Amino acid sequence: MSTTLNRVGLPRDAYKGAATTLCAGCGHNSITNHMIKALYELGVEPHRLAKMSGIGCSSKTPAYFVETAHGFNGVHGRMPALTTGAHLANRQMIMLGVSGDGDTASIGLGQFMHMIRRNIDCTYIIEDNGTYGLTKGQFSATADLGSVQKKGAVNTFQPIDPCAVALTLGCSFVARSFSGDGKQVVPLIKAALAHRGTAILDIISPCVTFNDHDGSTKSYSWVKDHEESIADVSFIPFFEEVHVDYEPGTIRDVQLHDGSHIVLKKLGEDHDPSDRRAAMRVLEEGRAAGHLVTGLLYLDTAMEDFATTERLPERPLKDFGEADLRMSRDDFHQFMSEFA
Amino acid sequence: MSTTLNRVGLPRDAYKGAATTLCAGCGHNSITNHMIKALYELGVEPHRLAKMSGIGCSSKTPAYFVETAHGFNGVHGRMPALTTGAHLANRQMIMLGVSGDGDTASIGLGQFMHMIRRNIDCTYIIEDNGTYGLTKGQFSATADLGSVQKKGAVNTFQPIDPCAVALTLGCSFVARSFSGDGKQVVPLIKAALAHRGTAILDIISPCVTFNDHDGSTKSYSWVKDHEESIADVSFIPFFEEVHVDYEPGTIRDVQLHDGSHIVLKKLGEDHDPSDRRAAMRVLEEGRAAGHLVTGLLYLDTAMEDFATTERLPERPLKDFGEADLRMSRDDFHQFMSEFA
Amino acid sequence: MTEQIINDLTIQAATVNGSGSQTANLVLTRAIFHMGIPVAPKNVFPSNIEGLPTWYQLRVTPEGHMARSDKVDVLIAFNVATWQADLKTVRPGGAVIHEEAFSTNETRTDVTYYPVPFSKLAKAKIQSDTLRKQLANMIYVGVVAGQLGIPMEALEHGVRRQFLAKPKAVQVNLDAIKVGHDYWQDNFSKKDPYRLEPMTGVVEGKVLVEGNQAAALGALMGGVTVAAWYPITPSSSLCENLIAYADRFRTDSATGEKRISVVQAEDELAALGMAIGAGWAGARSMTSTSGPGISLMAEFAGLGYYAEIPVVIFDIQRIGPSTGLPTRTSQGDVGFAYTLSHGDTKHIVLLPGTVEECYEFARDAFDYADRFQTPIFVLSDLDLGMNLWMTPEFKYPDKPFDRGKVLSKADLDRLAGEWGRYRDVDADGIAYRTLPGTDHPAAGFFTRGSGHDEQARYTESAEAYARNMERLSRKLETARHELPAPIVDESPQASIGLIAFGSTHPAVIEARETLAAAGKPVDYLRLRALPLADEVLTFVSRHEHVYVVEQNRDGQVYDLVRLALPAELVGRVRSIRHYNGQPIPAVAITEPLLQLEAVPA
Amino acid sequence: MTEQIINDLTIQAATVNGSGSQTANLVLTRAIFHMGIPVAPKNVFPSNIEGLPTWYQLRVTPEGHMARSDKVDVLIAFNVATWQADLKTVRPGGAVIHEEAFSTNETRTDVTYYPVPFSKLAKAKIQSDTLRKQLANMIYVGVVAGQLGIPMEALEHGVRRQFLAKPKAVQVNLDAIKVGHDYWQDNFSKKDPYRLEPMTGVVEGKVLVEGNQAAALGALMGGVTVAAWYPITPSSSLCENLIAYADRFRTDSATGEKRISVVQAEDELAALGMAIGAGWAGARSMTSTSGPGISLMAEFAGLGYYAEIPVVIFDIQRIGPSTGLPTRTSQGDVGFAYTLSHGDTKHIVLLPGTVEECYEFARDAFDYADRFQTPIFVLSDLDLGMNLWMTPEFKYPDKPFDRGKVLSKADLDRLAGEWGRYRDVDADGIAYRTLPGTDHPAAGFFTRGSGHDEQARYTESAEAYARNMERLSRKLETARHELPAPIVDESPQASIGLIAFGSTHPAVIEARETLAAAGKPVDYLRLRALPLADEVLTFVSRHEHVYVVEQNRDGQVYDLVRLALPAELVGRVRSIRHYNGQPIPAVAITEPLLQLEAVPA
Ligand SMILES: Cc1ncc(C[n+]2csc(CCOP(=O)(O)OP(=O)(O)O)c2C)c(N)n1
Ligand SMILES: Cc1ncc(C[n+]2csc(CCOP(=O)(O)OP(=O)(O)O)c2C)c(N)n1
Ligand code: SF4
Ligand code: SF4
Ligand SMILES: [Mg+2]
Ligand SMILES: [Mg+2]
Repeated sequence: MSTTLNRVGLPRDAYKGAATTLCAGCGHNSITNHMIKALYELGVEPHRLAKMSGIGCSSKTPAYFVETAHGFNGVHGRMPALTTGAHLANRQMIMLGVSGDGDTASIGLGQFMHMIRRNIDCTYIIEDNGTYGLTKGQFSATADLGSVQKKGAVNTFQPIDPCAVALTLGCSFVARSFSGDGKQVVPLIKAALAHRGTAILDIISPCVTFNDHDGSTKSYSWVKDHEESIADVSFIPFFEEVHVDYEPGTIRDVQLHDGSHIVLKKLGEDHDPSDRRAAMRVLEEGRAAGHLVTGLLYLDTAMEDFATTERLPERPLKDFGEADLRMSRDDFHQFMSEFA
Repeated sequence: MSTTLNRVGLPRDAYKGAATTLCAGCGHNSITNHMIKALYELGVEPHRLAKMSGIGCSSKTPAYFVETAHGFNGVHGRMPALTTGAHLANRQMIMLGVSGDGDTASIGLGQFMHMIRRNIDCTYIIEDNGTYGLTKGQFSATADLGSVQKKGAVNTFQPIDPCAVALTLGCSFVARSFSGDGKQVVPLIKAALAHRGTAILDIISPCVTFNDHDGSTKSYSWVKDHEESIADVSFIPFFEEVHVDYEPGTIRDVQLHDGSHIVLKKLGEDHDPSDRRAAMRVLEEGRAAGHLVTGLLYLDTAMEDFATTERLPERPLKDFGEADLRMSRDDFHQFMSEFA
Repeated sequence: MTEQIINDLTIQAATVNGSGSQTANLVLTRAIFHMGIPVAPKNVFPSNIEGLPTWYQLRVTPEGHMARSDKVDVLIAFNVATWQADLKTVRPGGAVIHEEAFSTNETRTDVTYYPVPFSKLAKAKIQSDTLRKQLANMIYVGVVAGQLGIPMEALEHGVRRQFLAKPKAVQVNLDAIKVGHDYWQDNFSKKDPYRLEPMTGVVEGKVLVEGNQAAALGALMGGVTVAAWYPITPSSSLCENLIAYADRFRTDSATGEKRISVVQAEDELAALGMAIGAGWAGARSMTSTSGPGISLMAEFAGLGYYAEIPVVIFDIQRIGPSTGLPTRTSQGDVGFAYTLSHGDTKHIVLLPGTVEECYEFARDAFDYADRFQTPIFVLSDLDLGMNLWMTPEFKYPDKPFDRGKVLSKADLDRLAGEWGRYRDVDADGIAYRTLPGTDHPAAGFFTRGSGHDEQARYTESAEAYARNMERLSRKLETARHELPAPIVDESPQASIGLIAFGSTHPAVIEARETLAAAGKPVDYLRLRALPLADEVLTFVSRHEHVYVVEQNRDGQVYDLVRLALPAELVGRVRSIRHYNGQPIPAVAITEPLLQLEAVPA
Repeated sequence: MTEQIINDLTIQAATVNGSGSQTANLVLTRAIFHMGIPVAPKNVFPSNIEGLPTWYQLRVTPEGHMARSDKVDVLIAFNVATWQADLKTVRPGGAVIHEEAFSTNETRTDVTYYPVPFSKLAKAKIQSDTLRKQLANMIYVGVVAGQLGIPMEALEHGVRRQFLAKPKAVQVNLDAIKVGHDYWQDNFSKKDPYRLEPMTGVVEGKVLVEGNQAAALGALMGGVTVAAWYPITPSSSLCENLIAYADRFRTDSATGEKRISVVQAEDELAALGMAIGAGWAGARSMTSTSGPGISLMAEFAGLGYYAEIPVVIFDIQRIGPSTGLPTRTSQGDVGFAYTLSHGDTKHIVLLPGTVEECYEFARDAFDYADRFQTPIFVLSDLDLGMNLWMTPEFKYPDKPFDRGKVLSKADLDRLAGEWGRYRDVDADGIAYRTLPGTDHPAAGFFTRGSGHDEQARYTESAEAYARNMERLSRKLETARHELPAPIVDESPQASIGLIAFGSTHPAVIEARETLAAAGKPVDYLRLRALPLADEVLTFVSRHEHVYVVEQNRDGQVYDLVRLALPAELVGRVRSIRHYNGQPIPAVAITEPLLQLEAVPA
């Protein structure tokens, strides 16, 4: 057990949660660990964290990290609405939503997209295994065309790619990764949390029990063989100073609202994360080539988030009292008299 | 009143419906007329037509054409589910769905997308006015960023473009038009009806009462000034033979399942409707340039529709009786005995 | 000519919607109100934007009756499509102001006709082409003014009041009214008995307010800071008014900051979800909808109940089932809202019966939500919500917010870990909660719609599950005693009682007068909340027969009343139902009641 | 050693889910059933895939009692996490087969312990590393077989039957069983009173079927051609079985064509929407779900009722509210489903009480849907749906489909325009419909969830609206007399009656035996449908006290029964409720009943 304390004076264990009840080897468990690492290293204060989720094995995971934080395991596919409301009630909370591919791309598709459209300031993590784990292995809408179910059934539909959909909507932060690739997932989680606006992070997270067999395109082996990272991501939080020791031209450095930096190191051909259409092209090409493109696909640091556009005060709305919320007695009588 | 009979021996008036109760000048009324023209000229048999809709001014229009056909005005945003079920019950019906932008892009977004994903054989027309007409003029999700409401409110959200979303999903037929452009709408309606699979036709249809003012990007004047048609569309039904009298290179001819042809005449730069990514690019460029791109954006005649993939018989499922649907007495006893 | 009938008549304007007639009707209403005469307008409009028949019933009575009247004294016939049918509704001896062009031959001879060439007049006398259609309606205002004797001064007030926002419109409208008034003077002599005369002593200090305006104001004063909604008739105007009021009273003039967030959601599921998320995070939150939206909110309503989240849900009822008649009124959602969601879900329901209660209950609903940590349903309806009602000015709140059992950092220090989110320490079923953001290591807990124990830990234990469900019942029982009590009005000698609620109230008041006059005095208990209070039992026990009057087909509250009674009292209760989408008139109570009383029990 | 207890005992296997124990339990079940002994298994599993506690209760009785027993005779303790708690559940004198490693000191001394080194044995005796975890469970099957005297031949049958699909698995499993059996022989001498002995005359001709299998088969035989569903426990297996059965019995071997379409929808709203669309177009259609899905279907259910669309909705109830306990049983949706949707909506609800009725009602539901042109709810539950039940083989249907009042082209010719979609020509509330695709100019009409007249034209007429609503009530009244009647079992002398429904049935059967033996015979009325039949009234009128027994907190059917009774009978009815998620045992009826009988009325 590591006892080094982070910037808010907490050990790594302070970010642990209840023991997982998921299957041994479930990708979701790795993501839980990446989450713990990211939150610990960022030094997020537990009482400022709100863990939101829908229903599914994936949606259970908020119980498995930062036990002392508030969490809300809502109803199936409706995490975005709950998160939106909670955020509006208290802008000071760091909203961290966890969902599954069924939760997001089937029943929750509408809420997922409308949250993006509003650019609600939150992190939205999809633990994407192409199947309905908790209901025992039916195909989800992210399952690839031709992907084979454990019992042999073949998926005959085009997948709904959450990242492609998010890009089409002009989502301000779109990334994809793989639960087995902590080196990439952890900085992306940090970046998503630091970003102000809706950050979509679609993490392929194999279901060892129902979707980790040959013929599945969401199995560990398939993903390992087909992952194509578009760039090495590293994250430098605002409380550490940047020291870029790369030769010029090999990296891109993007600054976020809170002063943190995302540093992208070129791998193969260069991808400009501020170019939405390039991001769409990269996804389309990957899909055509049968690759799983991972990394930070798109980032727009300029787009205003909903609360800012709506001119909400920094002070949480929940904290205002009668004095701030009720008009004066005189205004009231004046107002009533106007109905005469 | 025209009395020339179409190929099924009906006059144009046989395709009329009840008198409209929509506002004088409503774009939806023009679309109703385009619908009547298309159905009459195609010679659709009224008893084979199923008119489906959700709720809204737009969704009322199925009552205003082909009065003798069956129609179903369902609940808000759920036309796709009703249409899917009706189609599965009877593949022989021609499914014509009419919806609004609120009906489709807000409450109905999930069903809209999942219907496309299944490639249900139907025509899906969005009478898109960027507002909730029937509830008196609130912004809908297709309203453009910065578009101004009648009472002055400004829309602060990115629009959800039904065509862009459909393309992202790999929809097999995607087109956009303008209610005032009958020359383009009528052949597109015919093509959509002839196409086997989900045909999305987003028709900008100004709401004269709530969204036809300056500052609106869904007003008659704005659309007239900004429409950019990507190609002249004409439709040659299977029962007329093709005679192409254009000089080579200026046109594209696409054949549909039923032997009909879509003939596209180049306008400005050439667009290949079988190139999905090109279609996305055209939309993106139009959006960036502030144009309204209209025409047949994308068409995939090869993609199997749901009923075909599912191996459903051509004979309507509704017509099967006990003899076809119940296993034999022997099979039944054999089957029961297996539970011993 | 028969003797005069003064200040006691019902005017019905039959026009075409989207033609501007609503403005004319409101001017007429405000003018008469300005004369000191009580007014009770009912707007019967179609589910459509332009071109369909619409009726505006303006009832005036010296007593200030506010129920819909079942007969028309003065008809303003402006719509040829409904002309013949409208004519039938006029009572014998009534007056009919109609477009000259409408034929009156072989129609009724027992009414007085005042044919007016409205369209001709409009063409001839109104210059502006763009405004002609609108102003044509003002002409009939002038004619009625002449016929009933409404002074110019009152009409001027009416127009000014109506065009507060755009004063330059005042003159053209007055001119149009003058056209009608002159036409009356020049062409007609009074042949009907109806007159309006200025009154004093009744409307002083009163205002005209719509229930949805009242509820919006109540929510504002109740401290709502997050409202999520999806447009639907007849509830839209509630949140639209809230937005308008918030722009004026919740916006920091210096910084432009808003102390409220009103979100137009993508649908009703999302609307309630957002409100619940906000309530969970500690804001006072609400949503507003009507029937179809209530159905779509069923799943989230169950989460709110079981996870114990404060939230306020307004249901401005219209008549169902399904889409039904979106612009017609009903009390048809009561039973469904009361148990909204699968499993053993039960909710607190408030039943405002006046616009003043729309204001007060909307305001107090947020206290109830916080105190009982559960969704609060406020059931209004189209009649209450979208019509103008004469009411005393509302009272400025005299109490601070009641945020209920919320533990602060200091409380948690004091308790030193001795806290469980779902422990019933006060034996009232209400446990203590902490809000997200509370800076204390013990503050955090996990909220879920699945099984949980007193410490908010996940459990599938049969005992823990049953314990929790029993506490939830206890909580509702606690609430039952603290919700707005029924209002009982009894006269010593009455052996018959009426139980009603919501917008049925004015019809009951009027029915009681009629019945008393007919020698059948009836007592009255007006329900104001569910679950039912004990007063219901004692009220029934004091009467031989009790009639439950409601505006739905299935006698939803009649059932709830019977279930709340001991067996020996059940037999005393009878049901009176009105369900055609029109606000219930007094006769819909008096007639069935007298019939049922006629049959021996 | 006390006298022997033969074929009357309850075995409880406490294991970890996802470890393969379910297979072992089923082998044990089939082996005992093969001995001719009635079995009643109840699987109590967590809402989780792997690693949490799960219990399998296998009750055997000579009479074939199928209710859950409240005590354990033989405990198989395989899960250290629940070991201490499990031990408490064993009745004095019971037997405990447990992993040797579990400590037994300072625990109960009134039971017989048989410690077995399961893990050691598995390591030593099972070669295959991949299968070891699985097969370890088979070892306890062998031990129990030794302890209770289950013959090898029966075990072999059990294994073969269980592995029909993969015969090569048979031997390894038998070997594992042998390991356990040998261990018993070599190490223990019988110290407990329990024995199993072959029987004849009870289970002959009986099979073991899950309610969801029965319902899937019923739907198939009922002619369903369109099914849309969204996965949810405990209903998923209904449609999954339907898919499997359809692959076998609805697929044209020559062409590969399917005479059914089963669609996995994106959610429950879409699932019911698809089913309604299909029902409208003339197919026999269905959906299947559980509580949360029912909530989400509320809006479409109202459309189905008001637009009069035939469709069948299965609700395999789990315990709510909200997500509740997804793997625990309940009868908590009855009241909500009965009036599902806003406005005055009311539905027909079928209440199967046995797996045989799951088959029959599922099959006949499609006839009711077509005949009454309305949604039919079939309310099963987790206990009925997901547990194996001993049942006589189902009967092959003896009736053709009843498609109800559908007009063909020929009919329309005959009627020569004299047809209105919503005209009540037969005065039974049921109008005639045409199906899309009918080749006749008069066939088409417009279906809508908004106001319509007899000719299916849009209208906002108050009278037309009320007329239509009254016809819909009439239709339900017609149905009330044609739905499955209650089954009444009366003995001349009994003054007490029980009313129950659904999976409460076996507990009632057993409770009645106990009570009769205790000199308190009780009569029994088993409800099978809503709205309630008149038999309820006559049954209550024949008894002094009638107890309504149900598995929900709020006494939902107790309320419906009281509302159906004339006032003078209401006082006779009392309520017994069980709501902890476990299937109701007989004692949950006998104890409260005897208590309530003790108190003077
Ligand atoms: C309204 C509703 N419908 C269905 C369910 C059943 N259900 C629980 S989890 C789940 C799907 C979960 O899939 P996903 O979101 O991909 O999560 P995973 O288990 O794969 O991580 C479903 C359908 C539910 N809980 N609520
Ligand atoms: C569940 C539900 N919510 C809300 C409504 C109210 N409503 C009726 S039409 C409509 C929006 C219509 O907008 P659109 O689809 O764009 O159609 P338009 O009137 O603009 O043609 C709404 C919100 C409803 N009928 N049902
Ligand atoms: S079922 Fe699949 S998704 Fe669920 S916990 Fe197990 S491995 Fe993970
Ligand atoms: S309100 Fe708008 S959309 Fe509706 S009918 Fe009128 S113009 Fe058309
Ligand atoms: Mg998944
Ligand atoms: Mg619109």
